[in-house]
Amino acid sequence: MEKIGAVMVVGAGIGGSQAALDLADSGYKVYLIESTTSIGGVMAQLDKTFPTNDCAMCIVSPKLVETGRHQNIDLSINCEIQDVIGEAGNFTIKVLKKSLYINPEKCTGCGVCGRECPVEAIDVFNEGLANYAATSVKYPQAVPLVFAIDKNYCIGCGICQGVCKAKAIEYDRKDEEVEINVGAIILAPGFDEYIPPEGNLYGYGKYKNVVTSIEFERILSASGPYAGRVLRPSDGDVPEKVAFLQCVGSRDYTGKGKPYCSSVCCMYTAKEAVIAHEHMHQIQPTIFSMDIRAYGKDFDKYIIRAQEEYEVRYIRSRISSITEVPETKDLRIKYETEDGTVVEEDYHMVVLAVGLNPPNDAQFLAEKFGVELNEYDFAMTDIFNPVQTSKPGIFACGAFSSPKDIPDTVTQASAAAGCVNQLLHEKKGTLITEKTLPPEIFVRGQPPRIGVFICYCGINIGGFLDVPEVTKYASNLPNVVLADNNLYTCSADTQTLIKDTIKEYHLNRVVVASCTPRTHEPLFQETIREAGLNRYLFQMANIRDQCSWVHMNEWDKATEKAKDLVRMAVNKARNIEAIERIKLPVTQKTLIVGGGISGMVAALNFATQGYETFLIEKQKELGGFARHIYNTLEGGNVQEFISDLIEKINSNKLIRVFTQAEIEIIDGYIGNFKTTVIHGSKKEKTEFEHGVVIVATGAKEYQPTEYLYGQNNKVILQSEFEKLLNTSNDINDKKSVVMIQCVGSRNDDHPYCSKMCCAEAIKNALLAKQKNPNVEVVVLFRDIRTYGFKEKYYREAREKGVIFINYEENEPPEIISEGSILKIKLKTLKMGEITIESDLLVLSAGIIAKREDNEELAKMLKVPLNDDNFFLEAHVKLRPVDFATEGVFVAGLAHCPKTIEDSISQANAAVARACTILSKDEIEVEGKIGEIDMARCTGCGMCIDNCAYNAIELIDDRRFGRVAYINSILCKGCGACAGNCRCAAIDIRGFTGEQIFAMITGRN
Amino acid sequence: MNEITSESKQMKNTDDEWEPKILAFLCNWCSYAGADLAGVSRIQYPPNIRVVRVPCSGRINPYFIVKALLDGWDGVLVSGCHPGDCHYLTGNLVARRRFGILKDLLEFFGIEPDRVNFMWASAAEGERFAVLIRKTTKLVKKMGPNKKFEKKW
Amino acid sequence: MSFEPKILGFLCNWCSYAGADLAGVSRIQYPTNMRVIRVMCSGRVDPKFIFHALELGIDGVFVMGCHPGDCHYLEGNYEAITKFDMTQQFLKFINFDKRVRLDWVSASEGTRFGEVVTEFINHIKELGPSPISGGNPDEDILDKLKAIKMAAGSNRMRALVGREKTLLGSENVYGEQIIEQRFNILIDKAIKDEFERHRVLLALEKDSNSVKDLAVELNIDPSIVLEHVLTLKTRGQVDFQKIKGNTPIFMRL
Amino acid sequence: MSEEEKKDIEDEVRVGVFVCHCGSNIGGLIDCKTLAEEAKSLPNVAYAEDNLYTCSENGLASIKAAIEEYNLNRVVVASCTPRTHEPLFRDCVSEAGLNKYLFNFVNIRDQCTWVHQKQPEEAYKKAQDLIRMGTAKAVKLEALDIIMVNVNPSALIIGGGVAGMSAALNLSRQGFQTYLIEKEDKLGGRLNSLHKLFPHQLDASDFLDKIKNNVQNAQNLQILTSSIVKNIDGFVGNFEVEVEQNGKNIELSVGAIIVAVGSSLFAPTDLYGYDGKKRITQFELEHKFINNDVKANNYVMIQCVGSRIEDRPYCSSVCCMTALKNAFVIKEKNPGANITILFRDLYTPGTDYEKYYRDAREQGVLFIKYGLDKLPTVEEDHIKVFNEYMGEELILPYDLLVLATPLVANNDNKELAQMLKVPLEANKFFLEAHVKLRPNDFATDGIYIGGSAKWPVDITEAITQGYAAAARASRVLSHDSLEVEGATSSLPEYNKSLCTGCEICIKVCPFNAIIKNEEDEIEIIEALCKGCGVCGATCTNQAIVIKHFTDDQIFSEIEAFGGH
Repeated sequence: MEKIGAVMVVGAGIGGSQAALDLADSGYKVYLIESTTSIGGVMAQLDKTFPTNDCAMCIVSPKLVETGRHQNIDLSINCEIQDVIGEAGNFTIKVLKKSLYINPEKCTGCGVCGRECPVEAIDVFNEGLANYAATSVKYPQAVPLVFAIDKNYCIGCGICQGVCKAKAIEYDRKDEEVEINVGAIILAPGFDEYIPPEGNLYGYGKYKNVVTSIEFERILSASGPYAGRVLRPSDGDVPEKVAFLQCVGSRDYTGKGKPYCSSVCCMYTAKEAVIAHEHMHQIQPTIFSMDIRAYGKDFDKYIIRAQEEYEVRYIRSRISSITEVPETKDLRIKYETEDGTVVEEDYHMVVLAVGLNPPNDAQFLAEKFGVELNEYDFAMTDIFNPVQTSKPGIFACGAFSSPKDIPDTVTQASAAAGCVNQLLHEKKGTLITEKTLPPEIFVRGQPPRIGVFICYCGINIGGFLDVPEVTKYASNLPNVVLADNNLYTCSADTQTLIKDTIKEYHLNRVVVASCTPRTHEPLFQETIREAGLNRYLFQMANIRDQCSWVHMNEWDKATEKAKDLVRMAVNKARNIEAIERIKLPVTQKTLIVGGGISGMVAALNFATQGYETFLIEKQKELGGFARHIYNTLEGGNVQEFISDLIEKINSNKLIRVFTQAEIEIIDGYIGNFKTTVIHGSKKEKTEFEHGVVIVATGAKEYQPTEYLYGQNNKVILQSEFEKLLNTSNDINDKKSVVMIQCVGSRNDDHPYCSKMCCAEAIKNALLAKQKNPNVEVVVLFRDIRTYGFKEKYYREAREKGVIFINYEENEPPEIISEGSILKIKLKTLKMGEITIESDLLVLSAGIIAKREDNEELAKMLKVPLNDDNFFLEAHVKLRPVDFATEGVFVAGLAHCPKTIEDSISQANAAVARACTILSKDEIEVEGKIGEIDMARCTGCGMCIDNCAYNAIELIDDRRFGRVAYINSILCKGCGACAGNCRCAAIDIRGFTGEQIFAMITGRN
Repeated sequence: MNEITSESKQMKNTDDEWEPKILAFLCNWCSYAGADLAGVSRIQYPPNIRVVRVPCSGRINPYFIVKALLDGWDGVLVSGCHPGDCHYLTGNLVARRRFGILKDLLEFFGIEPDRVNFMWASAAEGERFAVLIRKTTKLVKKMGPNKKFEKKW
Repeated sequence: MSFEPKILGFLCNWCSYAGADLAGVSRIQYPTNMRVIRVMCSGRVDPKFIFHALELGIDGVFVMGCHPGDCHYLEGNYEAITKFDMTQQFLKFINFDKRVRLDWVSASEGTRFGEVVTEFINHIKELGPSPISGGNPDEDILDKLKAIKMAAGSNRMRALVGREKTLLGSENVYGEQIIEQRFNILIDKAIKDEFERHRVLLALEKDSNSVKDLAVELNIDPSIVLEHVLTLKTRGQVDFQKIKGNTPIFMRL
Repeated sequence: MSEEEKKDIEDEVRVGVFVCHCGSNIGGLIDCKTLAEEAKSLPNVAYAEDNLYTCSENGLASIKAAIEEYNLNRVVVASCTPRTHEPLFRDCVSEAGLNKYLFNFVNIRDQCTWVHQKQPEEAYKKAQDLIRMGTAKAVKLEALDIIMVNVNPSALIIGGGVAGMSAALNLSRQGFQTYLIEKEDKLGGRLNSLHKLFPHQLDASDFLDKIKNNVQNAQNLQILTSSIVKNIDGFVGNFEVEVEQNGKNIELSVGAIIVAVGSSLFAPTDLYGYDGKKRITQFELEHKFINNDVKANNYVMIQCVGSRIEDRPYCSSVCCMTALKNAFVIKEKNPGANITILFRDLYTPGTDYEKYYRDAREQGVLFIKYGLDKLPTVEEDHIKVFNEYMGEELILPYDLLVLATPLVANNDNKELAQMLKVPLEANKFFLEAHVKLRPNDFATDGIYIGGSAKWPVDITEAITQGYAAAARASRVLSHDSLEVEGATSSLPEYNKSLCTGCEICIKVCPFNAIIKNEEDEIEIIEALCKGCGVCGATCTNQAIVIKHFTDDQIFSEIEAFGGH
């Protein structure tokens, strides 16, 4: 069967959108199928994201807009999967596009229909905390901004059809069945949160002031029902004492909830507590939790900050029931402290940290796509490739395969894209379309001939200010050849009109006064480009979102303001110039630094796609950190996996491996790097060119100095214990093994969690018990972090008799060596001081960064490290494998401690990201960038410090001496340099000083 | 009844109270989006501001602000992403440092400190944006027209 | 002196007004309390006329039209029914629903006209004077009536009532029949919500206030008041003013 | 509005009040003189007087004189009822140069003195209130234009069946240019497929040829066959119709439209083993008669097949007679044939038809009643039916089973109804304006209906209705122009910004007087508006004003009554 160069992505949350973008950018046609009426998923509902407290909407919405507008992405909303046939490389999917009853081609998203709709519907996006009209969008920034009629609520009164000036309402619009032919499928349906059932002990649904965490998220959100004020639903007061209950519906063996750990609740709860306190300082959050599972990058620091800076109180206790105080609607919580005393406290509000369930339609999807689900109804995935489902050609990413947070989801999304690349690479670029455009008209030097188009936007502008008056005013401005107004300037017929007008009047600048450039500028730019004008010869005045809508009762003043805004735009337009986008060629070769699992997986992926790959390993042999690992907790044979990888690498002609290698120089930029490597025992020098770099240098195990390690041979590391278990029978004559967790982790020197030690300890404890059921295994821990499905093994270990004892950071166990006997003394809260005798003490040593190596490489690549000397990605949430420096990516332990599966995902993700560059022969870079007037530059170098992208350097010019130079490929056009330049030597194209002055001075 | 409502819309603003004109520089990714959200949510605020969109608050040369004041604008407002949210990673931090100094300098010139205001508003903070505009307008209005740089020919 | 109620009658030109004339021609005697406003059709009687009359302290309002099916304008009296039903539903909140009546009198029913008018006047006499008539009106009821008048005049109520007849009588825009029960639930909820919302609005017009105090003042559950306040906020009628202690204060815009 | 009328509204409001004694009808009970005196103190009242008979020559002269002398621009007469006397007084003020809508009537006789004869004091108080209210409204009255609509003296008849042809003949003979359009390629409609006509066993084709001949030779009558209506615009007197004939468009301008599209046949698939051969419909039987193709000896006919059931609850009204008629035809050809008619109820109204039934029984046709709960069951060559009278099951052998199926509404009725903006009833037949009083009108002026487009009818009824519709149409067509009500609803310029365009008004207007025009604005066609005011009372944003009964006017009446 012939392969198809198209991919279907099911679910358009952040994961689905990322996968779609990666693939679309790499030359595949993408069909993005969403079941609701807008994309963005749960992330769009969030107020802030941990651990950076980034505003979720701010960071996600540009991505969504890009997804919605991408030429290679065919986005369909309100869809249902009907039928799937075919196999890897060639699937045919029947999709039912359910009617929105509104023509998306005609809907301008103005929202008049919703305002006039007499029926109130439940606002699902705001989790039922507010009402909405039956005709609505999910949220104001929704993509695509198309209204839909909720037929469940609509009574068919017909009012919206009357008020819609765009004539977009079509009640007789039918559902439509389409057949889509693709080569691969990515499933990203996300999750559904656990909703406590009726009669639950928390009183959810009965007590008004008990809310779920996702409801609380909307309460926190500035765009939520309470406009970001934290209020309690019973009476609108600010709740001073807020209790957060962890593990609601997770780690629950009673059958009411789910047995696994939902992985993200500890962190989002901490975030919600912090944000609540930040929003309203009087709020004192208390978090009731079992273990605090802050296992991700920089998570522990966040928990510490929550406690220290935001007065978040943590209580280690699991609450089983809540009662309401009838008079005040406060909530009474009874709990047992760790020392056994029972305390009763009243809270103003309770937030339930509900777990992540598989999507409600998981069974349905599994059946349709023929993929298997695991015991919890999440998608079953390959043990060493967490995005591969049980069916070849179908991949899963995000929370569909297990509960996970945003960066993991985004990584997996890219990883799935990476795997698709591997599968369909030969069909890359076969199904995408490119527009043919007329040659650009040369306008430089011509006097400006400006056309102004002013939009009524139905009644959205025309109803609140005097559009004809503004038009008249605009027509009298200097250089304005023509000013016209339109009912909807964005409608298809007006685009034709604009093009015709440009030709008829020989316009060389176009100004549109309508809505916001954030959503509509690309459309108009495309239009004038089609008429032969450079797309930068366009300017927009926002007289709707920032004028008519916000001054609805001030006709005259709003008209005045609109005139000013139009004049300012015209003034700027007079000064704008055509801008050429720079194109540069891409070297279709790759460099991977580090030959561990991540590096090898990435190399193989590249090679499968036909890219020549250079793999550099510092050691003599490939394998990296994983060489010390025998099995994974879930039972995967790591050694076998590695040797298989190494064999494949060695037999692949496109991969060139350099062992015992070090990088001497890396030069260049995206698409055009040049690297010199010194390798082999003979220190040979090799130089080669490549287009991208993946950093996969890994990390190392902490070598403890504490707990008598190195002094007593009964004290060993977890990795040594694993070797002992797997290569000898020494365990059989041991009576007692004690493990200490968090050795070299979560302390002042290494304030992060090493993520895998808990799993490793449990894995080895179980193996020890298996080999010698009589051996006593004691695990001394601070928090057991068996997140996700690993929780099962924690439970198994306890059932098999492994003893878990908690210790506090400030009171670590004390090791006493008495001859051949090791004694471990420990203070516990419940049992007081205890002493355990042991004949083997196993230290779970953390993972630490290779500091010197990383620093050196970071400097060469001009990429940053974090405080712990791990590599710092471009954006914690949405660009987890990218660096701010384009063309450079990160994977594996070099980024932060993680499991083997995660490393593999990241490697594939990095490949997918790299492919968005490699798939093109040449790449176009942003045109609105900085420019240096060398005659003015004094070479002070201030701008270099201000540039976040390392785009500026000092050069020695033949005529001007030492001056700054902007690498136009790296520059993003933020203008930080220009704003700071003391001699006004830097200007930003498209936002030049001259243009901005024209706007300012246009006042009178 | 109908007549009254329709009249009020068309009613000429007869009170001659002075209304300040304020120039607002908004960064494209957060504050401009926040201002859009205020519009989408129909949150009403005074019509005194005129917006100049810039890619990043870091783009704003202090001279733009001085120039605006020279040109007779009664107030200038600069709004960017919250610290840490910058689309360009650190642009707003650069801006913050710069404006700290500018404010001192303007004060030294004898410009009332309230004439030039800096603030943060995210893309989700439509309401906050409106509140800040109300506040700024009130502040500038209280100070009266900007005549410091008025040229008398 | 016995109580002589003030009663206002809206009579449609073609049936009821003619019926009243016939009563005159036939010299049928009935009490004098009703004053008549002639309208072309009972469907012309905008609910706001009725609320306005009651607000002025008039003790009873009688709307009369042609018998169903006899309307000179085909179906105007059916429109009158839907509007009147809503009016009466609203008036239940202040126990005024019995002070208004809708009845049919044809051009030939002079006797009947006398009878129904007499009956209505006696009925109002039994009810006694309107609590908002006279020099000392019941402020609480008056406030509620004002809220009712505003609520019934809101776009939403007028839209729902305006479409009621068509939606229930024939089919909606999808060619489906709306189940009467479903529509009634919807309209009952809308009436209750809009009444309460406009009470909140009126209360905030007098003075800014918190949800808790509004709840006490209006005797509505605070959680519901909060929902109403938020809905009014999205409509741009109400906003946060400040936070006093831990209690946000809302104001009318 | 004429030049001199303009002064009415520009100057200050000056009301004149005239209180009529009506001999002793009013003056005999209450003191009209004092009433008039008191009226003088009302706001804006410039003059008041009492007259013995205001409607007399003297009274009218007195009004005119006062208008002149006191420069009055509003007149209130308190006397009898506007229903009888308003036109008189309107003419009177109009003769004195005032717009006739600047007059207001107060009824203090029929609804006051006559009905409160034993309570002079209360009646006096009531008259006081009524005059105060009437004057308050008068103050707010506005001059209104009088609207005339030209009438195009031509008509369009849609449907060339017997009803349509009758209407067309009638109108063309009256001298109106008439267009008759027919969907099929020949005139005649259902008549084309009939064999004989009951109750006189006339030959259907003879009858049809005669009427067709008349139509084809008529003057002023243009026949368009193979034509369908594509679009209809306009209103009474001025319709613009777009007709498509064989792919080319024809534009017609007419003053009235008659809908005579008839009905369709129902195919009883899945009922009683219908196969079109051995088990056929009555219509198919007639077809066989025409082709002389009927050879059976044992006939069973089942009535009400597919009608009077839940899906199609109506009686098709022609089937009983059709069955009888065909039974006669069979008997005539083959007197020995066995004919059994299974019926639920036999509808043969009137003397002729009932006789027809008796004759059939006399000729030996067997009638058996069946019930809905025990339907006849059809086997290959016999039929089982439960005889309700005998209480037992009968077995009837048959050679030909004939099913009486109903006439059903045409599939394209909905399309046509939408173009005409007229309603359909539940079974998709056209719905007349009033079942009893206006059986051949639509609520929309200038559009009429006849024949089985409205309801299944027989030939006689179809002809009657065709003539009736024509008569109704000629009522409009015989005028050069029509004066329409001036007190209409309107969407004044100053309220346009309030209108959201929700179209509720369009939907509540029974006269289709409100449309959305090409500028996407609500427009009220005054020629069609009857001024009922429902749209104004419904308008969500209260943008529509009902002229002469404005909110403002009614509020001022209410307030003049007052409360406290």
